[in-house]
Amino acid sequence: MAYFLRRFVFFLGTLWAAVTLNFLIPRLQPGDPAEAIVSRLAGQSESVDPAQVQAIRVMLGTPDGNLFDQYVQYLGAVLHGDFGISYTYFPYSVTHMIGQALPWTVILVGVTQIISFVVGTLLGTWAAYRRNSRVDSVITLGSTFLGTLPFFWLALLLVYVFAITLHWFPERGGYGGGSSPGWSWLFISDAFQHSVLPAVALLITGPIGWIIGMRNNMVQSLGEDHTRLAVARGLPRRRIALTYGARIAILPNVTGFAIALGGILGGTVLVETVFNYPGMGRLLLESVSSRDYPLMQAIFLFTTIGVLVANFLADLLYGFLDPRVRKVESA
Amino acid sequence: MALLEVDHLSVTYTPRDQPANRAVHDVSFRIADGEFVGLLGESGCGKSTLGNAVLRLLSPPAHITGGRVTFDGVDLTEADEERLRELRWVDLSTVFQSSMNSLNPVIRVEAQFADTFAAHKVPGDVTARATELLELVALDRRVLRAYPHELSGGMKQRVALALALALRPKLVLLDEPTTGLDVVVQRSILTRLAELRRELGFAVLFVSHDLGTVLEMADRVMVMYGGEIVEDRPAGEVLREPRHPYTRGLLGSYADPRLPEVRVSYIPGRPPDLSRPHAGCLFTARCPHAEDACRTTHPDLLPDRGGLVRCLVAQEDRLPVVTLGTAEAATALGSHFPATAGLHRPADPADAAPVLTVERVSKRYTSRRGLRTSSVEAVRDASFTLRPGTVTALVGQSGSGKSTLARLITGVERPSTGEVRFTGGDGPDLRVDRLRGRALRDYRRHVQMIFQDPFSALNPTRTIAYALSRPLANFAGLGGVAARERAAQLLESVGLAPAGQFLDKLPHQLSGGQRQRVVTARALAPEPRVLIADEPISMLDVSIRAEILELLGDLVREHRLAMLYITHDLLSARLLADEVLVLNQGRVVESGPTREVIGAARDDYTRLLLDSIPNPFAKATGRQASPSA
Amino acid sequence: AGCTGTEQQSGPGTEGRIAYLDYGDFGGGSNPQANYNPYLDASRLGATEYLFEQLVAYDNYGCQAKPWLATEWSWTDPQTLVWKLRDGVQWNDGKPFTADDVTFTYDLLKQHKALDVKGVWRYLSAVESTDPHTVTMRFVQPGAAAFTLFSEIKIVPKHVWSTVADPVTFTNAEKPVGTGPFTVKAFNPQQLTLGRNADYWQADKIMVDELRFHKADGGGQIDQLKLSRGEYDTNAMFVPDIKKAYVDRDPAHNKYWYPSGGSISVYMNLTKAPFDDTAFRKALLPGFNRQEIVDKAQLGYVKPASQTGLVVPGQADWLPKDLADQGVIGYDQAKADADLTAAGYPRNGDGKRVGKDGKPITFSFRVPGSWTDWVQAQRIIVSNLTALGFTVRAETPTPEAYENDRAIGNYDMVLGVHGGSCNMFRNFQEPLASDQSAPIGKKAVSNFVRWNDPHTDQLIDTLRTATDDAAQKAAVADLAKVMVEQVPVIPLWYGAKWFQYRTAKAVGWPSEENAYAAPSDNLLIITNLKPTGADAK
Amino acid sequence: MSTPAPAVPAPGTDTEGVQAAATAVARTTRLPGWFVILWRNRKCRIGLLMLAAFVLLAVFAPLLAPYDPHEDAFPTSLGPTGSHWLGTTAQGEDVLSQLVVGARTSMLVGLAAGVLSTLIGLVIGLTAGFVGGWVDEVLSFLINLGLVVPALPLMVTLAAYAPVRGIWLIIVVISVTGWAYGARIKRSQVITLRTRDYVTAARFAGDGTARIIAREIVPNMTSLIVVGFMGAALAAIGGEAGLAFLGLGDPLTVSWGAMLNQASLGGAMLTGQWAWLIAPGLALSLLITSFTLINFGIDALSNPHLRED
Ligand SMILES: Nc1ncnc2c1ncn2[C@@H]1O[C@H](COP(=O)(O)OP(=O)(O)OP(=O)(O)O)[C@@H](O)[C@H]1O
Ligand SMILES: Nc1ncnc2c1ncn2[C@@H]1O[C@H](COP(=O)(O)OP(=O)(O)OP(=O)(O)O)[C@@H](O)[C@H]1O
Ligand SMILES: [Mg+2]
Ligand SMILES: [Mg+2]
Repeated sequence: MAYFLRRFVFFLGTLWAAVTLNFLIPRLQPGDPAEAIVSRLAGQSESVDPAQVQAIRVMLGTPDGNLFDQYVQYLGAVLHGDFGISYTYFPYSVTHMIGQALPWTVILVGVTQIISFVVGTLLGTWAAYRRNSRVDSVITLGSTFLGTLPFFWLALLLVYVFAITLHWFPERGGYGGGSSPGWSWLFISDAFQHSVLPAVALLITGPIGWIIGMRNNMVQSLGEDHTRLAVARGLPRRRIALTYGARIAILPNVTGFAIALGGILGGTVLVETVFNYPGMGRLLLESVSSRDYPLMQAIFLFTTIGVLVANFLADLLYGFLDPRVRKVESA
Repeated sequence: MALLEVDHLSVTYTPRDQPANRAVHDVSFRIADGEFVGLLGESGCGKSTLGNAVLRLLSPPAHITGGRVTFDGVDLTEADEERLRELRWVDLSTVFQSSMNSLNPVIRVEAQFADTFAAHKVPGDVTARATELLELVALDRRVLRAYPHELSGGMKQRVALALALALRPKLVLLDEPTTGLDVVVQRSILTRLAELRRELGFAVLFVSHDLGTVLEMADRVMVMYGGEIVEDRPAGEVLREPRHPYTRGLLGSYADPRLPEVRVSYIPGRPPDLSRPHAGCLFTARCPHAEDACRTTHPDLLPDRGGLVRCLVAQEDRLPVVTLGTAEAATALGSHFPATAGLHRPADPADAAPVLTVERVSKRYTSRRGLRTSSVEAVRDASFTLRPGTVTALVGQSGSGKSTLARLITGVERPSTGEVRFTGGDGPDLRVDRLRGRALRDYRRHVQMIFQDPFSALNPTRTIAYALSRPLANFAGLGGVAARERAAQLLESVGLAPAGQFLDKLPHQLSGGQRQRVVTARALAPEPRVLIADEPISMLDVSIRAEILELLGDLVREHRLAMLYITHDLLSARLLADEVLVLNQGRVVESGPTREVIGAARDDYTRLLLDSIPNPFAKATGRQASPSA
Repeated sequence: AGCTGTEQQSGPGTEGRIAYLDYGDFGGGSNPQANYNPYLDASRLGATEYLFEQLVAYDNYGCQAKPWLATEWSWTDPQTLVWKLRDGVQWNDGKPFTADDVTFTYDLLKQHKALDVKGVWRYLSAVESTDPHTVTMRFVQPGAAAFTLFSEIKIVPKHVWSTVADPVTFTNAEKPVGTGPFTVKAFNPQQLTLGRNADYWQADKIMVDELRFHKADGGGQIDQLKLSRGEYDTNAMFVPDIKKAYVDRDPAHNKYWYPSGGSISVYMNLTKAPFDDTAFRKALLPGFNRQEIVDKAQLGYVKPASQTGLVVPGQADWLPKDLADQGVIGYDQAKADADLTAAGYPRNGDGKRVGKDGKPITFSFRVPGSWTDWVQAQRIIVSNLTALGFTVRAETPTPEAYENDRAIGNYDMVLGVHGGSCNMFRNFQEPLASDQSAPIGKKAVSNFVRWNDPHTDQLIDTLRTATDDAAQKAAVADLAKVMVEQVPVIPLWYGAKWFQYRTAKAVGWPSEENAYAAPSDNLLIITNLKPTGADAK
Repeated sequence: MSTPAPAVPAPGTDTEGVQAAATAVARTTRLPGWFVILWRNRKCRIGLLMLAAFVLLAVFAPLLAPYDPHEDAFPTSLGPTGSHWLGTTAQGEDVLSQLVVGARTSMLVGLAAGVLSTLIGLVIGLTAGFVGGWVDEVLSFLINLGLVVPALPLMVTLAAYAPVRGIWLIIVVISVTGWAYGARIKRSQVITLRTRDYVTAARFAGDGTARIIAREIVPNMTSLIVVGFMGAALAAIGGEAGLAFLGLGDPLTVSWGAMLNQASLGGAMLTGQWAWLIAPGLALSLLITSFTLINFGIDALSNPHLRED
């Protein structure tokens, strides 16, 4: 129990530090929100009307007090789950905006992450098991080649071919302009169609890391004595590959996966930007570029908590999966 | 038709950077249904390689370069993977020499049994069957729930053994299955094995350095030397009249530790370098009976007095006759070899001041699974001292806490209670149980350890030269060529010659015994004050054992080394140790001068240990082993 | 996009009108939320342009005020303006539009500073209605200079907004009530659909049944593709190589018009040597290859800027009389070289130009790194300056850092935008008035070069107070002279207002030939559109 | 009792011939052992050659590029022609020259940032995992913080405040924001390695923690490290492009990432300049593919069993 308590305190400490950084970093950036909004509105070739900046400052309510007072206020607000009003989407609240974006990201990125991980791990396993065979080459090289194609470039090509030229899929957005978000069948199928291309882009580039990681680890574990004995024991090839090679090789990947899953709360900026997907990544990019402190802070907080919790779980899971690291304490 | 037929089998290692090595050369033998065949031979002579070849488990750069293996009518050298898979374990199972590492570290023991049953579609309750199998090797059923790393070395070996018997195969290939086991367990297991064999009728190919056991258990014994079989005859015959000079040398290295006077000899010289072509008999260089013809003519394995032998002199009947089976056998045999290990003792070491004091030390392991914790008391309230110039043997059952004690003394782990004090340093006394960082490092300048499992004690990615150079660089300040030379010397001294051949090898290119000697050489490199040797000779043949024991003995006497010698082998304890500690379930149950403890054991457990020592000579001569002299 | 299921056929709409037109982005950020509060500039949706109307609709190209909700207006004195409101205008909920709505609107801005984004209450002192069709505005100072600001305030219905608890956070999301030509028909963050308001006061001029706005993508590439495939009837975005990428795809229908916006100028830090020397700045003038910048960095879409600070040819009649080439200065490196030497900045033995102190002149030149066309221009400018013997460090900070440094005067040379609007007072006040400046280290409002000249201030003041045209023209001409002779900034080229349109469904878009409005004058344009082919009849 | 080695031949007497043959090829050719091991694998060899080609391209870029990459005097938006093999950009620059010169930046960013972040991750992850105790707690705290610190605004902030902008800043920014993930993975791996007997043995041999980590643990993690490096390099090269996209890059340097960005901003797809669009993407992919090919040989480095086939 003491162990868990310690981990928990540790977890809280990290959370606090992260929350503090989330407060500080945005404020260390040069530029102030009102100016950012106005210059975004004005565009590049127009001059900015100071009156407008003034009005927007009044609208957003200039933060009162020095940095420290603001910090105390911020901590208090965070504790109450009150994230304030978004600057960019004034007067909509941050919670409202995140509530709208989160499901899209979690579903799109979550699902593709899981698929990438599963597919990547399986392919990596297969490649390692058939090390140096044609299968290995095809999997490893093929996935690298595809997986390292620059993402926005790949995404654009996909859009160009499948959406613009072939019209198989809509070219962008999370759903069609004509449909109204809700739990109707029409909407869901529409949303599904819209998610195909971003998902494909994510799935092309996603598995490579898992494949290579898995393959390398597993080649290692297949070389060990216990695998040899497993062969001697006449275990089926598949069984050896899975319980002996993969079971051990997957361990480092598990941590990675947990972190990746934790990270999806922050969305994937590139995918969402290219595909205009209404998720967290695009919201994040927007909030950063327009100095939308409240929105930025809240997204960071979500991401932070996501990653920390995932990390925490990964730790626990790791101990479960790898009996060798279970702490043996002297009493 | 015999169960296993091996015809003219040759195996060559062709590593990229080293010359090819004919590890097994033109080996032919047969094993009949239910036969128990022992395979003896010098460390590194190709026993494991032969075993792997039979199992078709060789991995590059080893290749079968000739010959055939036929099992139960199936040509294994030709069979495809699927055919092999069906045969494996159902008909042909094995315990690897590195059996301590051959269990999957991330799944429970029970699952490894389940795996095996499932792979061959054996129906029934896994737990029940596994429990039964574990009982066979004297293990508690709790082991089923454990992960391999939670077991002691011997326990892991027993699990491996139980696993090998799980499907009641027709042939079991045991490659030193009992190196980590104490005599009691070893004996009970082997007895059980023999019973089972009688019941079920499986055949065994038993590779071991434990001459006593092999000779006692085996129907037939094959002796390998330099990749060849040099002698092959019924066990009784071997005992009565070994025909090959090498076999004689081996037998001369063995003695019954319970006898009042124990003397052993060893075969001087080094095994042939198989990467070079040899004319004549491979043993010539070391043979006391060598003649001119031996140097030029390669002898064949020919029938000779009820067996087979590969010796020109023997075949022409010019070998001196010795009568075996008496207590003087060793002396008689050994007389043919110049070196004998008598191991004289200095007057009385007991009055030297201790360098290391262990006082009321206990160690409890607590492992956590989820929220549950379980604990094992590995060492309980142990106290003893180590003195310069003295060897203290630590004997005891497998799992009794010997390695744990070694780890406590060397500061690898901290005791739960009690103190370990080092008084041999230049400064004030050290509380070993409180050392950390730099101080611990300084402490280890004086205290070294030979690890029990040579397969995990060497970094697979580092050459032997590197492993040896580290202590030399750190403690002796040697670098570059000087370090390499010293490393070569160390290797030579533990019988690895020519050293140059080993220096650039990686651990996996060595045989088990070779690794063990590398580990020993590494521990000797810093010239420590205290040496903790955890089963340093378990994988060596008796001859090299004797040689290494002598080396260790000399070190202890000449350099006033204090040594804790952990072993299952009472013969070596008898030869080397001044004092004996007997550990049972973490508790020191008996201690005292070697002769007293072995000669007149007071503790029941100690007596049990002594009773379990095999005495093949007694069997050969019809005499019963006497527990006391 | 054939998947939305709600698409109508693109056949003709009712009564010979166009069924719908596809427009570009509608604002509100990447994930727009329903927000039809016309004063929340930062987050409102583009629809508000068509929902609400103002007293006057400005033609921002020709700088003409067109009567809209007001039919006429007159200054009774420089501080009083009287509006006559249009008769027969209705809110789209059927209620009549009256002077009360107008006074309510202006008072709303007075009460809520946050809504007064144009800052009209800097000038106003009171807005009163004398009868349902007359509104009188009183000013604290002569108000003519602010006409463009207060005449274009969107008027909201009193009967709705007076019940709103907090107009600052009011999103007006449910059935927004306005007088405009369209009403909100459907909205989701991807698409905003407006439907024609049948009861609109000039409904006969609205020949489109529906406007569909489509959310733009982040990078713009997909929109460019869609545009080039004719999927937009109009859009306003940057398109590289527009001729090849757009016009050539369908030369009969695909058109573009890029009228000039503000001037993009070299801002020098006038508090530092040698930039504080007028002779130096003047000598620099022919040293910039404006045409190359226009051709290379701006893809030929824009024109070289006049040194006067005015946008030519659009504002040509404000120019001083005796000016060659409308103040556009050609590239003449030799002249610049000679002038600089004459001004006391000769080259040294290494060919480096030296300052008055005899040391080589080195300075930095910054543009925001992410504005790629500016970076291109920077390259040309730096090479021009290097050719003159200066040592110039090209720096590309982030836009925020650049803006910050520029505001506090922490720079040597940067690029900046000014002018271009119909409000001549603002065009000159912002970059040049001393009240827009600040000491180095403090944020200047908009006079980043720190031009501090009483004569300029006086001219700007004249501009602010003068209600008659001639006085205004005279002041502007004088200011243009200041620009040419004292060179506070060096305009290089005009920013472009992007505007693409397609004549497959609708005609009547503003264009070079028919420049009745700027591309952003939505109300003027929508009332001018006709179905293609209708002309022929 | 005699000395135990009467018949032992001294090293270098009659075993001379064996010795010479036994010494590794590496020793006689004076190439580092790891290189020989890598070189032996055919795929790895191809990868090494590819990488070498890229490196040479980068090193000799100024000599190989037909034109100055910023020379914009050519007709704009050309397709591939005889004098411009890959056409020209919308600004009239030669695409091939940009590709060649861009190799420099991209390789530098990829390799340097990859190495730097791998190194930071390695040092911190290994120390945390190996040393354990409070050191682990502190470092884990740092790692977790590194994982959750919002990279995007941190990049913006770092880039905005940096006194000098340029390629090294990008490298530093990418490394500083990208090390934590690798550290986390390495930490958990090292925890399983640190209890191996050979690690304890190295302690007995008197080796210090740093050396044990570097010489005993790291070789056994080579594949993990290499994968981490590949990921980091890939992320760095992509990150450089991404930074350019966000306006945080250095627009004055030519890189593949910047080219990609410009190609898509410059409407390469729109005007049908496929060469401009595809070349940098392909080059990038090939560079990383060369890493993967090398990876085939890396297996053998960390697992000696695999060196023989
Ligand atoms: N890390 C550990 N966690 C839990 N239990 C352990 C651990 N290490 C050892 N033990 C337990 O402690 C006991 C003593 O183990 P130890 O390795 O000291 O035995 P040993 O005397 O060396 O046996 P052997 O001769 O078989 O090597 C065993 O029961 C073992 O299961
Ligand atoms: N991978 C390898 N590459 C090169 N040589 C090897 C390799 N593996 C083993 N050898 C050599 O082959 C010879 C036979 O080894 P093997 O393991 O069969 O010996 P062994 O008889 O089992 O010895 P021990 O009793 O010590 O286990 C040894 O000299 C060893 O050095
Ligand atoms: Mg062996
Ligand atoms: Mg042990």
